[in-house]
Amino acid sequence: MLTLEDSRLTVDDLIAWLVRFDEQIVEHAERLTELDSAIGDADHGTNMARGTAAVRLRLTEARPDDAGAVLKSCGMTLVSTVGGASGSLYGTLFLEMAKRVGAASELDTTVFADAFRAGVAGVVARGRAEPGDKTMIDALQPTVDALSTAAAGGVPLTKSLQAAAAAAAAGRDATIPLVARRGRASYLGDRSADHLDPGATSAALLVQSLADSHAERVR
Amino acid sequence: MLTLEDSRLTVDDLIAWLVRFDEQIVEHAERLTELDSAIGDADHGTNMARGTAAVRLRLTEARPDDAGAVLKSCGMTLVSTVGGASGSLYGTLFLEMAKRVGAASELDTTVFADAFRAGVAGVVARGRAEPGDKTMIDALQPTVDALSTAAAGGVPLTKSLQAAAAAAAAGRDATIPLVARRGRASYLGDRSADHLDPGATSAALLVQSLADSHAERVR
Amino acid sequence: MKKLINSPATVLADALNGVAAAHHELAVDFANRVVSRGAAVKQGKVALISGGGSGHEPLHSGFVGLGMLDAACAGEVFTSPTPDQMLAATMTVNAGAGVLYIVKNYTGDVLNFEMAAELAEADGVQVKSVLVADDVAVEDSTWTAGRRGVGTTVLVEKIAGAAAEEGRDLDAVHALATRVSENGRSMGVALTSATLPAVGKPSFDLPEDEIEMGVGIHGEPGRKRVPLRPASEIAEELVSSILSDHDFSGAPVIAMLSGLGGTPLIELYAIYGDVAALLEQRGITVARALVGDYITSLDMAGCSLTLLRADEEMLRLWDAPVSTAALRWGA
Amino acid sequence: MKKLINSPATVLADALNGVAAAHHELAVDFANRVVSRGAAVKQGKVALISGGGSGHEPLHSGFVGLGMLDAACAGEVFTSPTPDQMLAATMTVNAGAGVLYIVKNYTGDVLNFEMAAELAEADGVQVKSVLVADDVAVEDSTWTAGRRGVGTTVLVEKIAGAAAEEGRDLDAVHALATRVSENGRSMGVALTSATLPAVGKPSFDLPEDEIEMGVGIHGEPGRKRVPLRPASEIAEELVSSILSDHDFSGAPVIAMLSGLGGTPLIELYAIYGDVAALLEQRGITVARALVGDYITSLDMAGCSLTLLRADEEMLRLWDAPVSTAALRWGA
Ligand SMILES: Nc1ncnc2c1ncn2[C@@H]1O[C@H](COP(=O)(O)OP(=O)(O)O)[C@@H](O)[C@H]1O
Ligand SMILES: Nc1ncnc2c1ncn2[C@@H]1O[C@H](COP(=O)(O)OP(=O)(O)O)[C@@H](O)[C@H]1O
Ligand SMILES: [Mg+2]
Ligand SMILES: [Mg+2]
Ligand SMILES: [Mg+2]
Ligand SMILES: [Mg+2]
Repeated sequence: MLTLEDSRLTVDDLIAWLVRFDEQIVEHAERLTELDSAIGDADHGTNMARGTAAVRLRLTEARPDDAGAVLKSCGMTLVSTVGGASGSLYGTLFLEMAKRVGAASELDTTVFADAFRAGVAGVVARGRAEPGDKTMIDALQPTVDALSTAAAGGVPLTKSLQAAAAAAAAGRDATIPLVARRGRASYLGDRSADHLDPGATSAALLVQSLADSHAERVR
Repeated sequence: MLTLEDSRLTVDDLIAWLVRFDEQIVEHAERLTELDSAIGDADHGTNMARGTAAVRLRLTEARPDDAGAVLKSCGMTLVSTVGGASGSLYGTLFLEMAKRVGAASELDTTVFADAFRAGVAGVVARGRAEPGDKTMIDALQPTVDALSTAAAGGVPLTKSLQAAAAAAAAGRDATIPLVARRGRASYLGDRSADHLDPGATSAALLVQSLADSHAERVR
Repeated sequence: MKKLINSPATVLADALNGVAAAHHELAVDFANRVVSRGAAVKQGKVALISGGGSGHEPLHSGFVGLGMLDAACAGEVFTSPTPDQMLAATMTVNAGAGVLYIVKNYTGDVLNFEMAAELAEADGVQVKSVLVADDVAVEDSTWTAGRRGVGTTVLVEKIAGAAAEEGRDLDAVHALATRVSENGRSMGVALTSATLPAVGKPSFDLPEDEIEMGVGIHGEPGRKRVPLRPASEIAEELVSSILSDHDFSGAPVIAMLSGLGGTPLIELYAIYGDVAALLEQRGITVARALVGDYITSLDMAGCSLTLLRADEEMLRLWDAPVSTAALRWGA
Repeated sequence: MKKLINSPATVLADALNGVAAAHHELAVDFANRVVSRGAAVKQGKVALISGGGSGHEPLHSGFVGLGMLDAACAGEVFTSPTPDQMLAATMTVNAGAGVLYIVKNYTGDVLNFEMAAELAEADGVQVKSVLVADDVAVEDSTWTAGRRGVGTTVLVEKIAGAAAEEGRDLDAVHALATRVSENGRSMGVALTSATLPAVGKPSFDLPEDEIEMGVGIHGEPGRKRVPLRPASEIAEELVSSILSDHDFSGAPVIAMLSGLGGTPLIELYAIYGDVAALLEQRGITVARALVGDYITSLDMAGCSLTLLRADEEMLRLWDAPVSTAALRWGA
């Protein structure tokens, strides 16, 4: 394996991220569905696995030329294969990121942090969820904040991503006591408390996949 | 309790018989339905219980004046309340007996044996079953034969009826190895073997009820 | 046992209540458990009556109305109705042109309709009966009660009903009904047992990984118990059992894939896709198809396939207007 | 898990195959999982599109045809379809007069239809959406996703479909659809859980002696879990929950009692009898009634009740001809 410079995400880094994300989703699909069966409709793992497999296939069949193209391909594929709430939301995350990075071929920490912020803003605009509503936002917003802090502090990319993954995981765990106010879990009212949110769980996997795949590639 | 003459069946004897039959059916309804669920459609106990309850109610509400009227009321009631194969067949048994005894107020062993033979002939004519087809006929035909033999031999009624009940029970048990050729059990082909026939079982109860109720009344 | 009923003893009365409440165009005789058309009888029209045990809904009350039955007699669950019910129905709908009884071949139904016919004829009503005995899962033999009557009943009711509506006489309607009956074949498969309200537990045990091929609509055991398998293989078994029993080649076929009561429509369509493909492979033309719950077995999961070797006349009558609770078109 | 399917992965494709095979009058776009009318679009007619997760059949594909939907998009089981599917449907049935999306209020459906509308409008097609959010089991609040959309959807599709067929413009059809949506209320009860093909076991555990009042059509838990009880008491709970949520007095009401997929018709009629009696007691006039499987939840046992406070116009449009796989009259 090449040792890459630990300051930017290349097209191959982004592809490696999404391949790793697919592996993680496959590994945790049953668990995600179980979480969704407790407070939703028992399909989150199946939905995500269908989507990430398609993303992986698409990206490995024809390697896009720039970072924006990777993210756009991912976003479009998620929108058209996942369905449900998570399909349009994860799709929006990537499509908004793609818009932000345009035809860049590499993304440094600042640009990536900025793009991720734009992506999450897109998810909020579409889904109208706020932090604390017990959704994927509860894992995504802390990620945005951690990435920004790291970028501002000049932290190396690997460390930034690890901090982001830790923030996402903490955000995910913090959904447990929450009462859902968006998505299907909100129908449960108070009974949605004491459960991990499935979307926050898959979002934490998304960020962890990036931290791990990048750490491996620069090792 | 009166001690009655042990040579004839009065209107009250016939009513006592049918009341006893109802008691026996209620007691064994679950078992009859279980037998029917093995080789039929799990309703024989329910069917018979609905019918005998109606017969009992009708006979106790307004006591018929003669033997024929008791038997006719019973037959009509069974036909209109039991349904299924057993409703028309048990109905026919009683309606044909009623035709034979007409307005008699008492039946001696010979007349009763003769009436019962006519009843069973009616059942055969309607259902087209032969002995050995694994139906109620397998309990009813031995009853006819036992009653005729007893009547020819001048056996007292109580004893005649006991012999008849024993013959019915033996006929019932003999259905176990048979392969059904009539009724719903015939759809099973060879798999109908090794089961007691529900209709033969209820028919044996019918004869036993008469033997028992009569024995009690003359005791 | 979990059912939307008030009690096992009242389930039939409760259901008839619901039928009356939902379908004001029908007349429900609660005492006799007869559902008939609410409209006045059309003098001179042959009247069609069917009936049987309850638990097979929409059969038969769901098929009462213009272009189909004139009356349906509802027996207790899985128990043939009684001759009085049939006689009451006969007297209600007889319009002077005679009455056709459509009888599924079960001993109870046959005997009770026979007694009813005797009573009706004694009262001066001309009665003919057509027997439906189309279940290929059962060996046919004159030494037994013969085959069970299942799905073809629906097709007989529709086609003979249209013929009666056209004004044909009793002999003609009876001849046509017989022709439909003789050219229809069915076979069913159960994934689970039905539970009778009065019994409270499943009529038979079917392990989680086995199915019953050739099951009857009263939970009568089928031809054989086999391991659970994909829809395409079940379809293959249903189709080949039916095709090896009767010649369906070179004629338009009417196909009905009916659920047994506990199986949802998505599954019925899933297996119908396989059935249709198999029929096409064997050169058989499905001219008309019905997919849904038409002849059921309480809450049993599974389905039955019925094929009718039709002809142009049957197709035309099939397409004729019908307006019943469960089958409705052109009217 | 016992189902008549080939595999969890193919159940939707298999079912669409079956729909195409059974209904030659429909066009099935397998790639996009869109079912549309086979007939050419009628220029100038407002097009109606609905869609949602599969597993609720006949909703929505069973309601495509004259007088009702122009197209239905089928998502994976219990999963909203995607914007591409909706866009493909839009391009197929747009006849120049605009398109109405009929959307059940679930986040996934709402978001995906929203994206589709944006894409369609970017392509120059005028789109309006009507949201159905009629499930009284869920607290209504602007702070949450609001109520689930259930049975009223069928009524919106029928009534708005008839209005579109009459040639009304998009604004008028949208206004009417909104009026229907706002005046419909539903509530369901589950006796058993559904089993998703991809999961293979029931979504929730429901003991043999308990039922879930106010359940959703995706196995979402309901308002409360209560002991199993007679149909009349369940009916009482459904009726009073709905009546206490909206005023149904003094207007003709359309009632729909739908099975959830695993409950047979005899039970639906049994409980409908109680529902009708309760409504009558409270002075409410049921002008039209539907009893059967119209909006289901895979193999779940149970039912849902939908009441629509209608008016003369809605009744007239309700009675207008409709010719779809699952609802057919007058045509
Ligand atoms: N409005 C929303 N904003 C952000 N995330 C949401 C919203 N609604 C739902 N989600 C997320 O989507 C997840 C569910 O996704 P999934 O099960 O795939 O879709 P569906 O709920 O349509 O079945 C939830 O756990 C939650 O994290
Ligand atoms: N053709 C027949 N002749 C005589 N008895 C018959 C005939 N067919 C069925 N039976 C009897 O009827 C019994 C079944 O009765 P029942 O269960 O009440 O009716 P069904 O079979 O219609 O459900 C059988 O066990 C058998 O003894
Ligand atoms: Mg979900
Ligand atoms: Mg029986
Ligand atoms: Mg029976
Ligand atoms: Mg979903």
